[in-house]
Amino acid sequence: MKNIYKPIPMRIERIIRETDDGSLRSFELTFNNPADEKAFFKAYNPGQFCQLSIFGKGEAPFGIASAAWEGNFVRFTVQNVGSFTDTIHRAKVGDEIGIRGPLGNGFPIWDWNGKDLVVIGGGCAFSTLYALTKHIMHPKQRKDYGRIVVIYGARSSGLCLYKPDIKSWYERPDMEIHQAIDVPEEGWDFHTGYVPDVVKVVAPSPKNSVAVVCGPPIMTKFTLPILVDLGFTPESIYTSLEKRMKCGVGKCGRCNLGTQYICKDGPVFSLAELNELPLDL
Amino acid sequence: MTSKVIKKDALNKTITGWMRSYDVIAPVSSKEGIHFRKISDAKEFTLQGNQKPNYPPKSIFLPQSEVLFEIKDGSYSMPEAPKRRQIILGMRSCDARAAWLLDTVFNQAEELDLYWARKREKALVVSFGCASMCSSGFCDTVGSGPFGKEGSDVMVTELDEAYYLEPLTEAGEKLTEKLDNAESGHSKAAKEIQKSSVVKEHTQADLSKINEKLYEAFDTPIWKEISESCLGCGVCTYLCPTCFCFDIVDEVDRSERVRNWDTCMFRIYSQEASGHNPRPSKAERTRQRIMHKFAYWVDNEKASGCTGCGRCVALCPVNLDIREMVQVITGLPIQ
Amino acid sequence: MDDFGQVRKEAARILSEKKVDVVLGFKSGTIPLKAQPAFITSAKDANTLILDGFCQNNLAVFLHDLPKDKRIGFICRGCESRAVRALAIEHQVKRENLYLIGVPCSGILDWKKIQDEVEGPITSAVDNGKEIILEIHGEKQTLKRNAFLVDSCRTCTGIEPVGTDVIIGEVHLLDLDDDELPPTWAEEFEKHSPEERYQLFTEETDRCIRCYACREACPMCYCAECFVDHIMPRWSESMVTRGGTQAWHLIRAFHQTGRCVECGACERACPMDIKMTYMTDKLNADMKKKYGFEVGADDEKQPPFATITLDDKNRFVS
Amino acid sequence: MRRNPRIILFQCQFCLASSADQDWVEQHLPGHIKLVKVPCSGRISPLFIMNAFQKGADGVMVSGCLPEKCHYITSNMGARRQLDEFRDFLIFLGLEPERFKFVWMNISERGVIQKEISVFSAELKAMKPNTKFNTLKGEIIEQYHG
Repeated sequence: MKNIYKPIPMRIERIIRETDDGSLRSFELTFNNPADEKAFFKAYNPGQFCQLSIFGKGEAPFGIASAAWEGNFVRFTVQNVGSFTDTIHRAKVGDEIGIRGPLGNGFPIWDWNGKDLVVIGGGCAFSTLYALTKHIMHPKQRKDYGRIVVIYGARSSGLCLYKPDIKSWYERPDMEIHQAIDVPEEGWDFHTGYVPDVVKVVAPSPKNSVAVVCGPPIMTKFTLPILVDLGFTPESIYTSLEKRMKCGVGKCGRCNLGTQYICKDGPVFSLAELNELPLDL
Repeated sequence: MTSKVIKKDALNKTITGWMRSYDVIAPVSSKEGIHFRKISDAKEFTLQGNQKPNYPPKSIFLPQSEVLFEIKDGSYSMPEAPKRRQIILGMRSCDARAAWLLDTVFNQAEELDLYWARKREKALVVSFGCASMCSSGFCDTVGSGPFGKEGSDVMVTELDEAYYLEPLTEAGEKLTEKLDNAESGHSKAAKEIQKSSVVKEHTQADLSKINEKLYEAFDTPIWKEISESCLGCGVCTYLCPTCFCFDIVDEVDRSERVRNWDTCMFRIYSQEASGHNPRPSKAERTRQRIMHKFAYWVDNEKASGCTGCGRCVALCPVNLDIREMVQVITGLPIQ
Repeated sequence: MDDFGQVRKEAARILSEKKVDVVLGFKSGTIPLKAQPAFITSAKDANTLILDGFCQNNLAVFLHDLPKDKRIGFICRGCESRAVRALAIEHQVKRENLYLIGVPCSGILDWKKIQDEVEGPITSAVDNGKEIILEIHGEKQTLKRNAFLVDSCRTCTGIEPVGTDVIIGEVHLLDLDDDELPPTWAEEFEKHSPEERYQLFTEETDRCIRCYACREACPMCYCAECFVDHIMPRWSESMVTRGGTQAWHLIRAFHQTGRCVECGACERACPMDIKMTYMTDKLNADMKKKYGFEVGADDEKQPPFATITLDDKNRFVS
Repeated sequence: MRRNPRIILFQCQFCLASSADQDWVEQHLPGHIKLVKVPCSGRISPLFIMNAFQKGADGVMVSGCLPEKCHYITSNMGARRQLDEFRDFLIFLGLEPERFKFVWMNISERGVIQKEISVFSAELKAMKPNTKFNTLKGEIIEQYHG
């Protein structure tokens, strides 16, 4: 019988420094035993998250930043902000970390077949959207979807994640990538300004298309009304909520919002679903 | 299911019989009041009138502090489950119903909480109905009354010279099969007591609209007014038989990962590392407690999350009465 | 309280004359033997104010939550007035924004003891200052008040409200000596040997369920983050183990040394009937014996732990 | 033979003038004595003392500078009142008085700390191991004893 609180032992395979100041690193973890790996990838869907677990430091939820086809590893992008994340940042290749997951519902990509996609991300929350984009850009998946526009904002060019991969996206014909940073820098010839303004500039067409917004609450708060003005219906706008979590499986009551648990029934909700829930965020 | 009967003086003999193959846990009175204890002698079981322990019996299935894992050099091992089966004797029907409600959280097949499930399946609940309702209780308005059947395997009604047992599940039937059957006189007397136990003046308010009314009042300033005198302590939630929030903590010195009860009435419960707190003041926290019990639970399970046991009403240090609060917000009379 | 009408009139007056925004007092409870804190904002509600032995809380605890610039009227008994003084010394309240109406106190009653004393459900309870009149199954039953007074009120030495703007009603000491009451729990505790005292301390704290009603009910407990909620470092075990509960009770009491106003609100708020005032009484008695410091005695003197003086130098070099 | 008493020594790092004493305290303390060095005795809070006893200490010794001999002028007086009262408080709750000892050092004296520690250790060895407040890793107290 599966114990929903028991972490799966995993090993750090690779550590990638994502930003110059080292505040963001990606950790690629591989499974210690194959049975866990099979079960994980059978249930995995982009947009889900895992509870990383280090004994003595507790647990914390992190979005999964890798698509299933990329390999037998799971990537997490972690920002060094507290005692738990600092412990991870000081970990070395070969160290062991426990994870519980995949948790949450993830993006309902099966509903989006044949539709255009607008992927809007900001800061380190872009990691789950990166997983979504990588999943969709795979040749087997790509033909199921129409036009894909990615808008990714960050505070500065140094803080942009997944630089090599995103640079290769500019050459791809079947995809439109817009990067933005808050303050203009020399040598930066893409958008400048906040993501909501960039969305207004790019002005993707709402016809037969779905928008996904993930970022700091302030960005989501200002981007949603712009999408609604552009003509996106509430059913076609999705966002991933962030709330304090503890068990990640809908038992401990902490992330309760209205009749839903953000960890079990979310974290991805459509704007239509969100409008039903009380504003207790 | 055939009802059974035990003579008053034969109760201790029956309990001693049960104790041979079960651990019997029952309310025991000591100088600090009544607490559930594992009894070693049938005489320790004492239950008069409509008494019940202040500390809720949910702690038998969801202990206040429970070791989830013992950590030995990196490997997480789950502690052994208690071997012997248990009888929870003398649980009131409001607490039994609470355990039934908590099953909807912890005992769902696809996401089973093993710790709760393995205790529940090993426990038989022999609940005692209340002939007269307790002063702060309102189980007939929100729950299924002083003789509610949910969550218990055998329901006992105290007659003048005997106890009338109604088995409600197969396990209850098996437990009571060796007892002698009740005659029609017993069942008639029991039905009489059960009917008269409900307090007449408690109007049967139509609570079906309670969640809509609460949603309507969600953004009004009324929450601030009713929660102004709340101290923000954990009495109402820790003593509530249906409150189940918990916190998971790593106790490094004990090398254990532990689960403790937690309460949404504390500020730090929803305090986020970024400094943001979705429920910064007592108003939001009181709103969450009441909405969860009377709106969210009703939406999800079609049953109120409150069983009307009255513990929070009786023991709140500032006498914040949940009946009065709900009545002020929704206008529905709850006595 | 013989004539509480005067107090209601005074409360109505200061509200109608806009001298204060809110008046803090008690109103009758929803169940017998209880009273609810009341936040009166309009003059006409002033007549719902009451004061009797069932008013369990120390209302000074609400001064932390109300905004600092709000002008507050406060109907306060002896211990509550001392709490306002102690809080003012620690810069937690602005005394000039407070209008304190001192009232005589006839001692707070232990409602749990009353409930255990009688058989059957209490449908109504009245405390007229001289005796307790209960109604059980329709017929009346009276109890002697002194036998049910809370320990803190029996040993209270500061019944006179201090530093108030006005005092309504004449204050007289409780006449306790006519009947021989059993010794209070604290006096009993003192007589035991060290082994028994530790045993009693452990028995009391073993029943603790960490609900922190004692902390939230105490006017002097206002820290933004309590030591018990610290994670880095974790001072006390988070669980209901002897380690966790003893650490909690020890350090909570110790933080009240020379600050506790001995109102007993912590013990009355505890749902598990745990005794704890014997600890703070001892600590305060030590402060009086060693440094001559009494809580609420004056407006400026800092509590002993907050002052560093060199004239202590021969005190510890025994 | 009874085991050696577990002693925690909270030592202000300035109270031993001679480096010989300081080295002895840092390197050559007998095995059963643990040293916790603090910048000043004013830094020791009752939480430290409680933690020491909870973790199984048989005795706690606090060594600091005499008044007016403090490297930080008056900070050694800062905690003096708290520690003294906390000691009386623990004794009130049942702790044997001999288990919690203060030693105020005159900076110029030599060899005082060694003498104090050996006296303290002998005293404690004569007593039974401490059972009071020794409560960490205890069993979970459920109001229901399942």
